Amino acid sequence: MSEKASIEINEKWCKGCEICVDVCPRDVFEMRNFVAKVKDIDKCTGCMLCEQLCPDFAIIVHAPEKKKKSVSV
Amino acid sequence: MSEKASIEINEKWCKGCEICVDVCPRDVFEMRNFVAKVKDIDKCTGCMLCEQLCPDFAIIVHAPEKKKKSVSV
Amino acid sequence: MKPRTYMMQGNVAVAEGAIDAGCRFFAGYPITPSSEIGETLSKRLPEIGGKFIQMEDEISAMGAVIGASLGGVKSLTATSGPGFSLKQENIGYASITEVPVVIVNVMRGGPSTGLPTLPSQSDVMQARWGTHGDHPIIVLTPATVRETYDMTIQAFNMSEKYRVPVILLMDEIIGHVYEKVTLPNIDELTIINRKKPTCSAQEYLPYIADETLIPPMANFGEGYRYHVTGLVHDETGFPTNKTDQIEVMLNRLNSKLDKYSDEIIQYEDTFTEDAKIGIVTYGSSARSSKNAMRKAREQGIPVGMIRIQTLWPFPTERIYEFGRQVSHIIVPELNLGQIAHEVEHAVKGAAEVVPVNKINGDPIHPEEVLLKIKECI
Amino acid sequence: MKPRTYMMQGNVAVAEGAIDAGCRFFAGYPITPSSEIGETLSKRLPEIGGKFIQMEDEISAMGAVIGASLGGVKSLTATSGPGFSLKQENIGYASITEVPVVIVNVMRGGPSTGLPTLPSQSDVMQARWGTHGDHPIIVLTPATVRETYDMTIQAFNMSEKYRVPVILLMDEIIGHVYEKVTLPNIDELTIINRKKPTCSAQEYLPYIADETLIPPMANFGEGYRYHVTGLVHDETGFPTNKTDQIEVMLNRLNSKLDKYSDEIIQYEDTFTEDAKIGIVTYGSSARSSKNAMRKAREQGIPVGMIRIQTLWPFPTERIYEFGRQVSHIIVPELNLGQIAHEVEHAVKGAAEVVPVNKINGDPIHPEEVLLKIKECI
Amino acid sequence: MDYLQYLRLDKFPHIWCAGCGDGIALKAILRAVHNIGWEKDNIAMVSGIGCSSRTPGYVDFNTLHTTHGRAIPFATGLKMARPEMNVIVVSGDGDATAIGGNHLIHAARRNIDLTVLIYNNHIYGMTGGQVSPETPMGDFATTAPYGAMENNFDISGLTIAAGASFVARCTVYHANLLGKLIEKALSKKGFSLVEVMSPCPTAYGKINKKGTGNEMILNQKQLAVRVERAKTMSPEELKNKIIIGTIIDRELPEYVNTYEKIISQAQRR
Amino acid sequence: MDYLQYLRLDKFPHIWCAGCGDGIALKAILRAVHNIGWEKDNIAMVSGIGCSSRTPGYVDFNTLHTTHGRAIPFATGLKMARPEMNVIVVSGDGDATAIGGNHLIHAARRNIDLTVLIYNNHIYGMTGGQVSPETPMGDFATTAPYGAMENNFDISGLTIAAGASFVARCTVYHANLLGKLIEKALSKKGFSLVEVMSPCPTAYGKINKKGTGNEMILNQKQLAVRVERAKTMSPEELKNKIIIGTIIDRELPEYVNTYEKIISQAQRR
Amino acid sequence: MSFHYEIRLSGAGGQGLILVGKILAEAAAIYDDKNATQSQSYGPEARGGASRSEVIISDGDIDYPKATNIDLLLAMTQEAVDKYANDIKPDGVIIVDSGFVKNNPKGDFKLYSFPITEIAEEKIGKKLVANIIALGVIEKLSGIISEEAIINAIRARVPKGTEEINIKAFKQGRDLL
Amino acid sequence: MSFHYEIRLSGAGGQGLILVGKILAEAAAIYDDKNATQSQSYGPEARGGASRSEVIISDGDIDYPKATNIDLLLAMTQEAVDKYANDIKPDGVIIVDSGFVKNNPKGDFKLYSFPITEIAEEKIGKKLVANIIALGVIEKLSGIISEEAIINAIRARVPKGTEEINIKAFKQGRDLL
Ligand SMILES: Cc1ncc(C[n+]2csc(CCOP(=O)(O)OP(=O)(O)O)c2C)c(N)n1
Ligand SMILES: Cc1ncc(C[n+]2csc(CCOP(=O)(O)OP(=O)(O)O)c2C)c(N)n1
Ligand code: SF4
Ligand code: SF4
Ligand code: SF4
Ligand code: SF4
Ligand code: SF4
Ligand code: SF4
Ligand SMILES: [Mg+2]
Ligand SMILES: [Mg+2]
Repeated sequence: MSEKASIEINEKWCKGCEICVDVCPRDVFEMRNFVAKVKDIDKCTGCMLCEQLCPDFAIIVHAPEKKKKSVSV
Repeated sequence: MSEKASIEINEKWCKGCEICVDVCPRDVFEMRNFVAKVKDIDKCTGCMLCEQLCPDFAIIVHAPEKKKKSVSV
Repeated sequence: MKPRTYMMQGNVAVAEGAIDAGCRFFAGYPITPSSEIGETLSKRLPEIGGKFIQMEDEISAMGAVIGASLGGVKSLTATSGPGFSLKQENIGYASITEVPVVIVNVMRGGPSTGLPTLPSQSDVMQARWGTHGDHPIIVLTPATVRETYDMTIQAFNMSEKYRVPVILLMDEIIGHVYEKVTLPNIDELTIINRKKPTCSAQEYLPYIADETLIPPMANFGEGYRYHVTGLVHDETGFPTNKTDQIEVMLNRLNSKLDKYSDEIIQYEDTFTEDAKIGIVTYGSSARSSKNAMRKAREQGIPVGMIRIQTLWPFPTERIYEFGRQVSHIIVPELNLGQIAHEVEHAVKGAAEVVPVNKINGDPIHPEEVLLKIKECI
Repeated sequence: MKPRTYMMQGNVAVAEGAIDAGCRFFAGYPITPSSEIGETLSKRLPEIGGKFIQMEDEISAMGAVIGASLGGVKSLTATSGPGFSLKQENIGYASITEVPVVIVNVMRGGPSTGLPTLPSQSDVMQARWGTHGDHPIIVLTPATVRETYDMTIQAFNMSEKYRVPVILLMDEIIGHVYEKVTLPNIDELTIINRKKPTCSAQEYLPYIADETLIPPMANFGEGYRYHVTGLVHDETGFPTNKTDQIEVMLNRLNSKLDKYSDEIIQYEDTFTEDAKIGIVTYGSSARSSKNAMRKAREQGIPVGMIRIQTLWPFPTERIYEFGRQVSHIIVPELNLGQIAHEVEHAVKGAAEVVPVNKINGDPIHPEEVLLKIKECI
Repeated sequence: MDYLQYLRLDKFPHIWCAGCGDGIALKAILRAVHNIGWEKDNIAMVSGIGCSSRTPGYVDFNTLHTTHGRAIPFATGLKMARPEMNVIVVSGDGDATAIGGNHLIHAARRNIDLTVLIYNNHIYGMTGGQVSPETPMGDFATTAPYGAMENNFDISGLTIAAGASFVARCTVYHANLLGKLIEKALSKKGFSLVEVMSPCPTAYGKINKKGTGNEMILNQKQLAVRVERAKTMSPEELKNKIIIGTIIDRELPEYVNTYEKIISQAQRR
Repeated sequence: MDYLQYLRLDKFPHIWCAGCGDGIALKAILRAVHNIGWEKDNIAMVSGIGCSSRTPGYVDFNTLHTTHGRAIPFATGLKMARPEMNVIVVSGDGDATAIGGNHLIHAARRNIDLTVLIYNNHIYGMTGGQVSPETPMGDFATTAPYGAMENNFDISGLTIAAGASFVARCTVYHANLLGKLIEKALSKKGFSLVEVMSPCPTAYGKINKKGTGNEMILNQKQLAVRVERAKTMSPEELKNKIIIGTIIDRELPEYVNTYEKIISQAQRR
Repeated sequence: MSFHYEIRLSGAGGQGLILVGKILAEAAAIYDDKNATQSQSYGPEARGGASRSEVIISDGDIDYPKATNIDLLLAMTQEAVDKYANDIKPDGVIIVDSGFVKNNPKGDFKLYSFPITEIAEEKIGKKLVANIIALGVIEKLSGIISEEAIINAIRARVPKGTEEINIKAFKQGRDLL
Repeated sequence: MSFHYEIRLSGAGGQGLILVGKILAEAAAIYDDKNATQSQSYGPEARGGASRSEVIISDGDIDYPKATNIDLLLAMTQEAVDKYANDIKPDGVIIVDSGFVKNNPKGDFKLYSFPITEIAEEKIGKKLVANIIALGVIEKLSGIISEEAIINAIRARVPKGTEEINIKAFKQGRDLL
């Protein structure tokens, strides 16, 4: 796994609730056409908050290797 | 009402449970032929315990006037 | 008085009918597709001094309406299949204690959770036999929103008059359709209230009836202290185990409605005079059937229809006659032939009974009935 | 093996039959006159590694037996009228999810609390129609203690084979009478267990059936993970709102028993070959009737009797035939004519149906049947 | 006082067994009613099914013997229809806490002005001695031949947690106190409950070798500890004791009252 | 972790509304299951009826969607039939505390080894927003047009009083903690319960002007107070707060286990 | 239908008449290899009040398990004898406990009256075994079940440890005649 | 049966189509004095998923309250148009929201496509009023209900305070044609 986080959004499942937009501490998401999009992946710290809080299983965060360990899931 | 207690036992209702015999502090009752009888009314203080505890509404205690007031029912 | 014309949903018509019938207490538990009845009444009842309570389940809702009715307040509960199953024990209680109550069941697809949002007419037999033991019951079924309003009032009237639980059995289509209705003025309505005892409290025997077979009913709290029990009781209202008393009690209970069958049993004839092919149906299926019948008549086919309004007691005699008039009786219904079976029983082999059954969640389509009509020629 | 001859009560015979059928779980709630079933099993089940639980009410008892059966353990519950009413919602659940369970109702007088200690046969229609929606169900009714034992085993067998709730409907007389019985040896019994899937877990579709119409059933925890719901579902077990899928599912469900009616429908003919007067009856009323029939035969009256063992599905065909053979069919039963109505339906007017009804808590007396027989000559 | 004025004398002798505590409890109720001075016409007594639930049949009030476990819902409807009526529910441990447990906690939650008396005899008396949610663990019953395997409810704790205004417990032996507690309960506006420890020699005493009714009642004398004293005792000391007295007495909004306010509000609009 | 391995992917997207908390709760369950390492074959998830009760349909366990309010009895039977199975009940506030309230307290009393998750959204979501025993007094619902008139249950207090071994509460916003609490609950031998505060924007949020799902979830951040901190706060300070964390964790005899012992005893005789 | 004998045992709840019925039926059916049924009527739900137990013994099938034509009636209370004396068949047998039955019934039957409960208390020291004393009387008077069969059935049915006292009571009953 | 018109409104839950149905029905029935029924289909229990509302307007009795022969279909999603386009009667009218319907159906009907939701957002500033814009289109295209009746019905049915914005949206919809 890379040093950098990456995020997959499943647009078919996203219902546009904007929770990810609101909860991400680094303002990584934005809404476009009623679904969430990654606006700026570089800011992502891989904290997993968005993944845990997306009610639609629409976000998968691939956290960077080192960070991942510090996150207890 | 008189100065002395008097006790009515309704033998038709008495089921012979012996509670009155057991609870009377003055040993006023006895069992005869499976129903309760007053053995010695003179001992009765009119404390009402037997009346309150007879499950069959078979005992009525006519407590002496003065005592009655001290018994809160 | 301003004209009472509205676009109204069937479920709302139940609520409005109940209010106009004098109902001032509703206890229920939400369930699709009946919830609008309670929702409407939760708003409307307090406005007119009545009370609504959402109970913890349907069993308690049924208990609460019986308790309130005993207190002298006309009471309603409403539910759908799963809740109707739960209410059964206490429906039997209302039946044996002769406490007037009205129960609405807006039918959805069953069994079990089934098809919660789709129409069905499959609780017809349950409405008659859902509780244990032989018992009297009246079951009415409307086909339009206006009739829903009227029948709700009738249900209260019958319940009060005969001291019997009355079930208003609707299907989801009637419960949910919005239709234009013009309601009668309040002062045009006939409202029946329970007969009260005229004797003194000392003389009052709660379960002794004159030739009407319906004992006068004292409300709790009005000075007539008496005992009400779901055990078989004698005329004093107290339990009995004596065969002769049991017999008197249960016979009156189970036959009291027979005396009034003429006024209880209602049905609507359309084009039956000259009919050679018959339709017997009810509720929303009657609407499909009417449509089909019109089309058939346009094509010159002599079809006539009896729309049953009182499902129970069943109009056996009328159906028997009809069976002797026509060659076939088509029975469209949203179940597997519950009323068709009863029609078969009634006609005693005189006419062929042709069920049209549908349980896939779709209403019966007029074309489906038309097809059957044509097959019967 | 030592001969298994005992004085045994009907209710105890249910318990022993259940154990011999392989039942290892009982959930119930006490109610007269069925309580001895649970009492016996509370003692007996742990001795053989089974479990008994007294639940908080009948609703939960019904839920628990379905849960346990899904876990692969044959399960029983027992009750009487009021509890039977409460179980109805979950009986419908067992029916639509096709989970095998056996429910005993030892009938007492109704409606409501009614006559808790007195015999009755008045839950016959409820056993068929008590839950909402069209649904498959089997109802068996025994007339002796030995038959109670046998039928309990049969009830389990049918339940397992057809994946349907089976109701053993007894009356208080059969439940409470002590009678001499000689039970068969365990190794002589036919015990049927649910058909398990032979396919892999990946391929398993819980509600797809071959021409047997009965889908193989995987138990929870055995590697076949699937979904069970009381909503109408498709072959995968998941809810569906699609009319075509609903139709497939509900049609199979409601017709699967038809395919096996020959093996499900049981009745016993006595003296019917040459009968001119017929009796159709069941349960304890069949004992009174048999006694009456013997006396009538002694007097040279050609009476014959069909004792119904499978109340539902109803033996319509056999009764129809019988109706064409005899002039009258007398139907003694401890209710107001529930089976008489069904007999009327079946005979289509061919014979006169003569109900003998009794609801005063007394059993039907042989003399009462004899009287009717004589009236029919 | 004269109990007989409140009774339906033609129904006596009552059906309860010799030594059953239920008759003693009934007397306590009547003393309470008498002391408060309620009119018989304004009292409704509602019960479910069970030995205890036979009580209403004996009293000359408006009496309602409902279905098993459902007394409280019936009483709820009646109270809402007739708020001026004093509604008393009499119930058994099985009736109130097994099949009727949900209604009990919901009535407590609503804090509706009912008084519920639960006659706790640790058993299903009427149906012949099956285990109840109040059968102490290890005790025998016809459906607990190996001893009861389940914990039992602390009825007071449960109803307090659910929201009751007033909760008390008493033995029938302490009949005088019992009458006073019932009087307090009846007088309380809001949901009130008194758990009445009532011996059942027939269905519970016998199988558990607790002796006859009189012995069981005398035994209560030994076991009872006043709530005030209990506070000074350790859990070990309190083991198997019966704590008697007022357990909670608090002010909370009462349901029917709240509803009446809503009505005037709705009607003003 | 990979949630998808536990899901029935062909059933997605799920039926829950945009912003509904139920999906977040489901994720927390899956994390807990994953961390404990249970086999999917050994897990049964049982539910009643409601939005929350649709959960089992989405997970690749043995799943059982029962009747309204009755999940716990079904789960009880299943657990007794298969003691080795891990049985999880998912329920709504209406399902578990209204119609199913009795089963909830009885399962707690028996201390049977089930884990019950109650998604508390203060409303009947599935049926379109009727009042629930968890609707805060004064809040609106389709059957509470004048505001809810009844007190609501403290679910934790009630189940503790009934006899539960483990009780916790958490918001979906605190998803990480939620997962851990569920993990604790699942690991507990005995009756365990987690009350999951899950926003329902559609049926509760809208009518009560609480905003959309994201707003409601963010609001939980403001309202939540850890159990440890709550102990240091006054009742006034705690008003309207949501106390999150483990509320009770205690050892009590577990029912199925007790039963197994009785069986060996009975068989030895 | 050669042999058919109907017994009704009546009195109050708690007098142990159901047990007597079961012993009689079991003795006849299991130890004497006849057919037998025993049934009983209950008061409200399962408790209290009047008690009635019926035993039918036959060497054929027993269609109808309720007594219709009673050969022998045991009545342990006045209420019982008043209620049931009429159901006895001509020349049948009635046994009453004279301690409780003060007004003897009149009719076409043989009446036997003994202070059964008193004897139990005095001779055996246990009021409770009155029922078993009555059983002895029944055995002797009916003559349809062997003594041995009844003793076997007593052993099988009474609580462990009370076998001997019960057998003593049974013999005491037999000896009354 | 001279005049009979069937409308189906289809899309997703939350798009407000039930309201449109009610307004249409009420306009026709109460303000235009015709007969009308409105019915709808629900998803699981009362929430979520696809939404369908049907309005039948007639000057005679309406026996059968479900649409069988549709005069006008509004489809606010692709799913809806795919599912229902076939039910339209020859020469009927289909209106789609081009923002959601990318593949236009083909057949014997008149198709009108507008970016309804987009217009709502852009012209009115509220996505939520897309349904009312569609109502305007329907009114204009069907021509069976008077504008005044609809405006009256809108006033009666929409939440207090939103009357004007909704009427504006309605007019916006009419102006699309
Ligand atoms: C629905 C229903 N289930 C079961 C019964 C049978 N039943 C009658 S009373 C009773 C329990 C009585 O116990 P409790 O409430 O403790 O009262 P007690 O007799 O001990 O005073 C039961 C199970 C019934 N009447 N109705
Ligand atoms: C016996 C019965 N009564 C009522 C219903 C209708 N019903 C379905 S779900 C539900 C309530 C759902 O509320 P909750 O349990 O809080 O779940 P949520 O939808 O809020 O998650 C009701 C009343 C039913 N299905 N069955
Ligand atoms: S992982 Fe954390 S930082 Fe990255 S997008 Fe998600 S919430 Fe934002
Ligand atoms: S939280 Fe999930 S569903 Fe909501 S907007 Fe973000 S990706 Fe879409
Ligand atoms: S009143 Fe007191 S002293 Fe007198 S008999 Fe009764 S218990 Fe004994
Ligand atoms: S307490 Fe009452 S019933 Fe018991 S023996 Fe004394 S008088 Fe009789
Ligand atoms: S069985 Fe128990 S509770 Fe019932 S009356 Fe007898 S002693 Fe009282
Ligand atoms: S109605 Fe509420 S609880 Fe149900 S899915 Fe929508 S937001 Fe969730
Ligand atoms: Mg009890
Ligand atoms: Mg909820």
